[in-house]
Amino acid sequence: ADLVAAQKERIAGYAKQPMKSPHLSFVSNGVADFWTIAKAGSLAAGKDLGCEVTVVFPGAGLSDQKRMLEDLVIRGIDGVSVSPIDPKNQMEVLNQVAEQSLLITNDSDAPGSARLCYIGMDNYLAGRQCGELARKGLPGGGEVAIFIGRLEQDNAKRRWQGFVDGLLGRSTDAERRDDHTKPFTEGGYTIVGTWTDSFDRAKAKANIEDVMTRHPKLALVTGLFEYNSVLAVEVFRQAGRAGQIKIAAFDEGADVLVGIREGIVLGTVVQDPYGYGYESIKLLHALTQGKLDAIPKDGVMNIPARTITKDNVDTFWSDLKAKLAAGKAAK
Amino acid sequence: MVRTILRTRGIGRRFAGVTALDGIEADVRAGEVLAIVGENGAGKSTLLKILSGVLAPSSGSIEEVDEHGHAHELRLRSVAEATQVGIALVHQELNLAEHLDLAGAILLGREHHRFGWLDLRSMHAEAARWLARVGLDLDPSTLCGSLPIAQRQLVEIAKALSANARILILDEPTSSLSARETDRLLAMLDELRRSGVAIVYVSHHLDEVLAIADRAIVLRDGRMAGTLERASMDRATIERLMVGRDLPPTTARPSLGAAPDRLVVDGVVTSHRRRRPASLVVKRGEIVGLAGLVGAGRTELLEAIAGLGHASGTIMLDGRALSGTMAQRVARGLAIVPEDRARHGLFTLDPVRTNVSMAWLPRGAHVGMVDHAGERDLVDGMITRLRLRPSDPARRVQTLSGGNQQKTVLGRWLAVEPSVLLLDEPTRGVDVGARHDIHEAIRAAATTGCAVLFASSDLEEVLLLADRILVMHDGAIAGELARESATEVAIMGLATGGALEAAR
Amino acid sequence: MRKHWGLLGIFLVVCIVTALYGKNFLTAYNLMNLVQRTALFSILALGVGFVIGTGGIDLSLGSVVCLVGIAVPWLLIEHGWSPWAVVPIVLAGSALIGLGHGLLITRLRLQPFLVTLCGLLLYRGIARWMTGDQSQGFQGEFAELRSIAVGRIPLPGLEAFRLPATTIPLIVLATVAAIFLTRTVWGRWLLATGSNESAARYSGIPTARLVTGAYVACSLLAGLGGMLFIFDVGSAQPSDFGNFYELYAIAAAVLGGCSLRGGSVSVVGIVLGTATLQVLRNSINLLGLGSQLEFAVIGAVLLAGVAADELVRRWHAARLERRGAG
Amino acid sequence: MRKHWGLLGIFLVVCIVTALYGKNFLTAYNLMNLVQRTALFSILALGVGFVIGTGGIDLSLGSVVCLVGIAVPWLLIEHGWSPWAVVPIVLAGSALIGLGHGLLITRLRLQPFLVTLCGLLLYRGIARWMTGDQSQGFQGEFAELRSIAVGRIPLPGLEAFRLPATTIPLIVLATVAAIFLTRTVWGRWLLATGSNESAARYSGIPTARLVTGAYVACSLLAGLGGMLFIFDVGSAQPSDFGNFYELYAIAAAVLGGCSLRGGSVSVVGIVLGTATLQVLRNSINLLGLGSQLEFAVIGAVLLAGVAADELVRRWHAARLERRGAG
Ligand SMILES: Nc1ncnc2c1ncn2[C@@H]1O[C@H](COP(=O)(O)OP(=O)(O)OP(=O)(O)O)[C@@H](O)[C@H]1O
Ligand SMILES: Nc1ncnc2c1ncn2[C@@H]1O[C@H](COP(=O)(O)OP(=O)(O)OP(=O)(O)O)[C@@H](O)[C@H]1O
Ligand SMILES: [Mg+2]
Ligand SMILES: [Mg+2]
Repeated sequence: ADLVAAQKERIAGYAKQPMKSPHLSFVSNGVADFWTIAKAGSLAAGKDLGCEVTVVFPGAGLSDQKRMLEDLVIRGIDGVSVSPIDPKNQMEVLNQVAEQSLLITNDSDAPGSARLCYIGMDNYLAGRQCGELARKGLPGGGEVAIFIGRLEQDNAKRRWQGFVDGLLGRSTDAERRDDHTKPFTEGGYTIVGTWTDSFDRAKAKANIEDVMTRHPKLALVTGLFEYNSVLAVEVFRQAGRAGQIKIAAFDEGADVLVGIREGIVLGTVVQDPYGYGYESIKLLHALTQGKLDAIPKDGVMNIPARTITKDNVDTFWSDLKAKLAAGKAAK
Repeated sequence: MVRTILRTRGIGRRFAGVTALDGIEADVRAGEVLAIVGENGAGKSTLLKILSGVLAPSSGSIEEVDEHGHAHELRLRSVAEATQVGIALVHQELNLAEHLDLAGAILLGREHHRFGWLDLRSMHAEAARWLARVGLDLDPSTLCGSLPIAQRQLVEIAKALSANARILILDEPTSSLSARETDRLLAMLDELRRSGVAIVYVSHHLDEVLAIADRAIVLRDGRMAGTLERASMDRATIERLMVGRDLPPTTARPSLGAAPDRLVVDGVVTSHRRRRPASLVVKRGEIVGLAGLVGAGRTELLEAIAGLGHASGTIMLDGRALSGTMAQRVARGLAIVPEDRARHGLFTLDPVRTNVSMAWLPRGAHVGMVDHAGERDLVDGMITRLRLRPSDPARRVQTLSGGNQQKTVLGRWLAVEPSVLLLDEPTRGVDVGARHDIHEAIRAAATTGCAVLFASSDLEEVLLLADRILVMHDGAIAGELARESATEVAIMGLATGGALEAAR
Repeated sequence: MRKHWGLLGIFLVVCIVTALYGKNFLTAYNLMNLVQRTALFSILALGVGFVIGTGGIDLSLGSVVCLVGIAVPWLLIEHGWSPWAVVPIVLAGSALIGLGHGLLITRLRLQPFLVTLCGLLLYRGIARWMTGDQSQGFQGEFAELRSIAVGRIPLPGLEAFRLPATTIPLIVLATVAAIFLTRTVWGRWLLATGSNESAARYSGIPTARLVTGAYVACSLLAGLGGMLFIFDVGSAQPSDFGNFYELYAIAAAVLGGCSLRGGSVSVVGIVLGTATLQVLRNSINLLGLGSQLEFAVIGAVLLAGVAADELVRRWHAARLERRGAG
Repeated sequence: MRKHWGLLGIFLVVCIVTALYGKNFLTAYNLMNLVQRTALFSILALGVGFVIGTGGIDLSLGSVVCLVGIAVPWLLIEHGWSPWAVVPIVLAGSALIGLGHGLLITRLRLQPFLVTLCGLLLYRGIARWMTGDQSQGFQGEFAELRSIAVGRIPLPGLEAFRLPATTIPLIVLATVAAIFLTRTVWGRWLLATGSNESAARYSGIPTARLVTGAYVACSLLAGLGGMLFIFDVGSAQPSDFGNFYELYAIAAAVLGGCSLRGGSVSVVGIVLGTATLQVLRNSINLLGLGSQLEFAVIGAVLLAGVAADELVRRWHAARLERRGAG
């Protein structure tokens, strides 16, 4: 709490003497296309607002993120927007950042830390959207398999739970916890299991293939990380079962969008990584100019997820391409 | 017939800090055996390596002389080039690729092939011929790694012979061969000489040199000490040129009388299939020699006593059973100088100091800490005692000459004052003077009560050193000879199984 | 073959257990998948087999897979190059990488571990930098080209089981490698170099050239493997594509009886080792053990397998000896 | 020391370049971080140094770090055990792991690479299975216990720079290791075993016990390191905590002049090698090169460094030989 106050005090100071060209940073929780789009957003904002932006992607988990945050502080960074991998256990390093600089979170929140604001969506709700998409595509129930890069991080867990609740048509309760290690049946739907792959694509592909082998009656799969969905499309195409097994996708992988167009993917739930990046930098910049009221009242800037289906896929895609091109130009 | 085909002009070779060779002038003639003799570290191996393209000279040059007597310089940049000119070398230190079979090893680099495609059948046939030639009755598809050292030495010789070289260079080819194999080799060399091959021969066994050499070059400290023609060659002259000192007389052996038994070996059967139980006794202060032909089982017996490899039967030391691992037996005062110093003896990348003090360390240690001052004294003492050269304890063993490496291994065990000393070919590759020194050291150890059991293929050494001689044949002890009654003929008779056959 | 009994035993046990207790192990689809994965990984393992044969090691293989796997769609899709240019260029590039390793190791006499560890870092770094960490994929195009890897060849007499196309390069490469190693002079020399370098050099064998050649072959096969992998998977992320593949490849080779001290390589062993690893991973999914257990199970089974193999071998040797004695 | 000139050169060049062109390299905070990271990784590298000294290798170190790093908060927080029980149990467990490796390697004569590769899979698998892939952390508790790793010791005379507490175990361990290796009988025998195992056996050295001891030491230090790492980082995910640490540790040791063929280990070299790697990673961030380039830069600098080192060494040797001539 004192740290939040201290930051606000600093911001008040900036109100008198705005920083000329603040050095701001955007820190992801890993390396993925998702983050590259966010990077494009951050850099675009940097260009629009005339400030220096450093984007870093920790490639090796928690300790890597910690090291990169420490090094940013050493470089004398003025504001940081971070997607903490394991917020409950990262309080110290986050507060250390807040001590020296301005701290906000994106994509995954760190409640209880000294962050000034959270920019992102609720992963539980986004998961629900995906689950509901699946429920609609598979009204009669059936066997469902879930693929996800890994389950340790908070946003993945929430997304997973949201999907399950959405699929099973349960009430909204982000605190519910099912056991992901065991298959279970509810209301005609059987969740045959959840498979992780630690980002090894050949393994992720093999997982989908093996699950098809083990569960011949599989009716629907979901890939809760971008490449999981992409690979599901790939595998079903190769096995000649595209369209027979339904896919409820997450994120905007190119093959997924193609699949939606062709009608072999029910739809996909997309976040707005570009928005995360852009809004992060915009907010941090405003703060360095002393505009304390740029922070929403409850400290959460919600950038909701959207469901993309055959109806809106074309407009979405052309918009995405434009944003990516802008990001490239900003580089 | 006899004409010079290769000549060295003032060849010299320096290594970081040492001059190994200086101003060597040698003629190699077709149809002649040129012997190179000298003490350990005199530079013999270095010279041979230069002649065969392994090393480049630091100064001087090699000339090839054609039929018309025209000389032109020969620059050998690799062994491959030397092979092309018709030069083959048998290395002093054995060097076979363990994963290859005998055919592959013998014909390595000279495989029979058509466009790279191996003709295995003809390779095996040829390898079998060469193996028969050197008296090895082995299947060409045997793996090299499984052979004992003497057989590997014969394989190396077969490999060099099979090159059909114009110039055949042999660096101590007989150092681990027994008399029979040596005789066969000498006969073979004689045959080659007759067919016009030039042979360069290095050996510390002067009788071999006297038997076969047409000329001899004596090296001392890397320089030419003299060249002897056959007519002027005799043992005393060579020794004088080589050593530059007269050897002191050997100490007389005290009579043992009723000394108690120290080492008792009862019905030991080694893991090898053909072996039969062996029993023997060595008394306190006694030196017992084990004689036999290559493969008679001496090495296996010694290793069984040391606890290396599986064996059944009982072994007693001072009345108490000796068992367990080698480390446990060493703690009870056992020591073994292995036959294959490169594989089992030396830490080649380490300095002489650590090599010599290795087994002594726990003795000099206080609460596990090495006594560095004590170590220095010990090593310096051992270097002087064994006349190790160069006398630099920091020298890496790899850069020592073969004989000096042997002294290093020996020094390691003399340093611990063992109660049982097992030696397998203790003076392999050691020069006459040093051999005398080593024998004296062994005698000295025996005088303090140590029981010495040594295996040697050198009959002269067995007769010189042993108080009692056991002869092994085909895995069993074929007979025993007292020092007084032992002769070379008697030993050979037992070693070849004569006595056993006569008994049948 | 005799020395692979142990490994074959592990392989069969895993297969039988999975067939009995798992679901649908023996379906055509699963077998096709298994053959495909084995073929892909075997190509990598064969490459590293050559290097291990010379007594070296190549840790950079996974990164070469990554670099190539990224470069192929990057050049084809992002830069619109023709496949006729991309495939040869990419393969030539991998060969060049191997040449670099070989020269550093033979001329500068650097430790293979160090050189290829730097390679591991460097090539992945290049792939990430080149693409700005953007994942690369074919976006549904180049289906024809990709059929080199994803194609299935109908077999006469078999209906459901069609042979994965990657088996063809594997069979060709394995045969060539086996013939090379056992039947040609250079194969002989390569193994001799690995077994005792100085003996080989003293026999006039161009050891430096052979060692360099082994690294070139290894990187080239890694490049080929990377290309087939990306054809198979369809898209890749520079930061994790091919991660740990070097360990899988080396493990397969070592399981297959190659000694890391050099001098002995068995092509059959390498393929069998790879197959064992792949079947193990597959069986964990089919037995429904859950992906958390995957690592633990593979580790435990391998360890138990090699230990059992060694014990059987000893018992056998002891029996032989006793028989000889009697 | 003489043989570390090359490495020291790389280290200094990287430091100087970063100090000149990077931001705030020479601030107390940054130096404290660097010392902390170097201390943590050096402990791992020291352990693997022993194993490398015997001519073996330990690939399981990263997984032991993971298992211990996960087990400590798991037992403390999830199971509410007392730290007085957890710390000894966890350390004893790591030592047992090492004992297992050692026995499999010396008694069953399995290849170290294979045994520890299985370990790499197995221990990580166990950590993942034990926690159900759930990340583990201290959740702000046990601050006192954690100060073993995160504490900073004020130094007289220095204001801003306080010594990270992990330097204390490092200094103790490095001193003990250095004394052990150069001054004690056991250390000498360990290195002798590494340089020629059978010669060591023929010299009456209990080689099996020494090799086993080296693996125990390595796993024990990995366990200690894992504990300090988790104290430092605060939380860990079973699927990636300690990933690749074995490569970092081995790379540091090899950079520091340990030969993978065994027989030579330098404690100073190991610490210096680790420091170089850490400074390199730090400097990439301080120079603002971006995380994509991290791998590429480390790889390239290391390669250039070792190559330059080798060239200097050669030139020196050539000069010596020439001087020997004069
Ligand atoms: N690589 C090397 N580096 C340094 N010194 C060396 C090297 N090789 C040989 N020497 C030295 O050169 C000298 C001659 O050695 P060489 O091996 O030629 O002796 P040798 O006459 O063959 O002796 P031996 O009869 O013991 O085999 C020795 O002093 C030896 O230490
Ligand atoms: N004819 C043979 N065929 C195959 N192996 C043999 C033969 N002769 C001996 N051996 C091998 O030789 C070993 C026994 O020889 P050992 O080395 O003990 O004998 P040695 O008397 O010391 O002779 P050497 O002079 O060869 O050392 C056994 O391991 C055996 O395998
Ligand atoms: Mg010599
Ligand atoms: Mg013998």
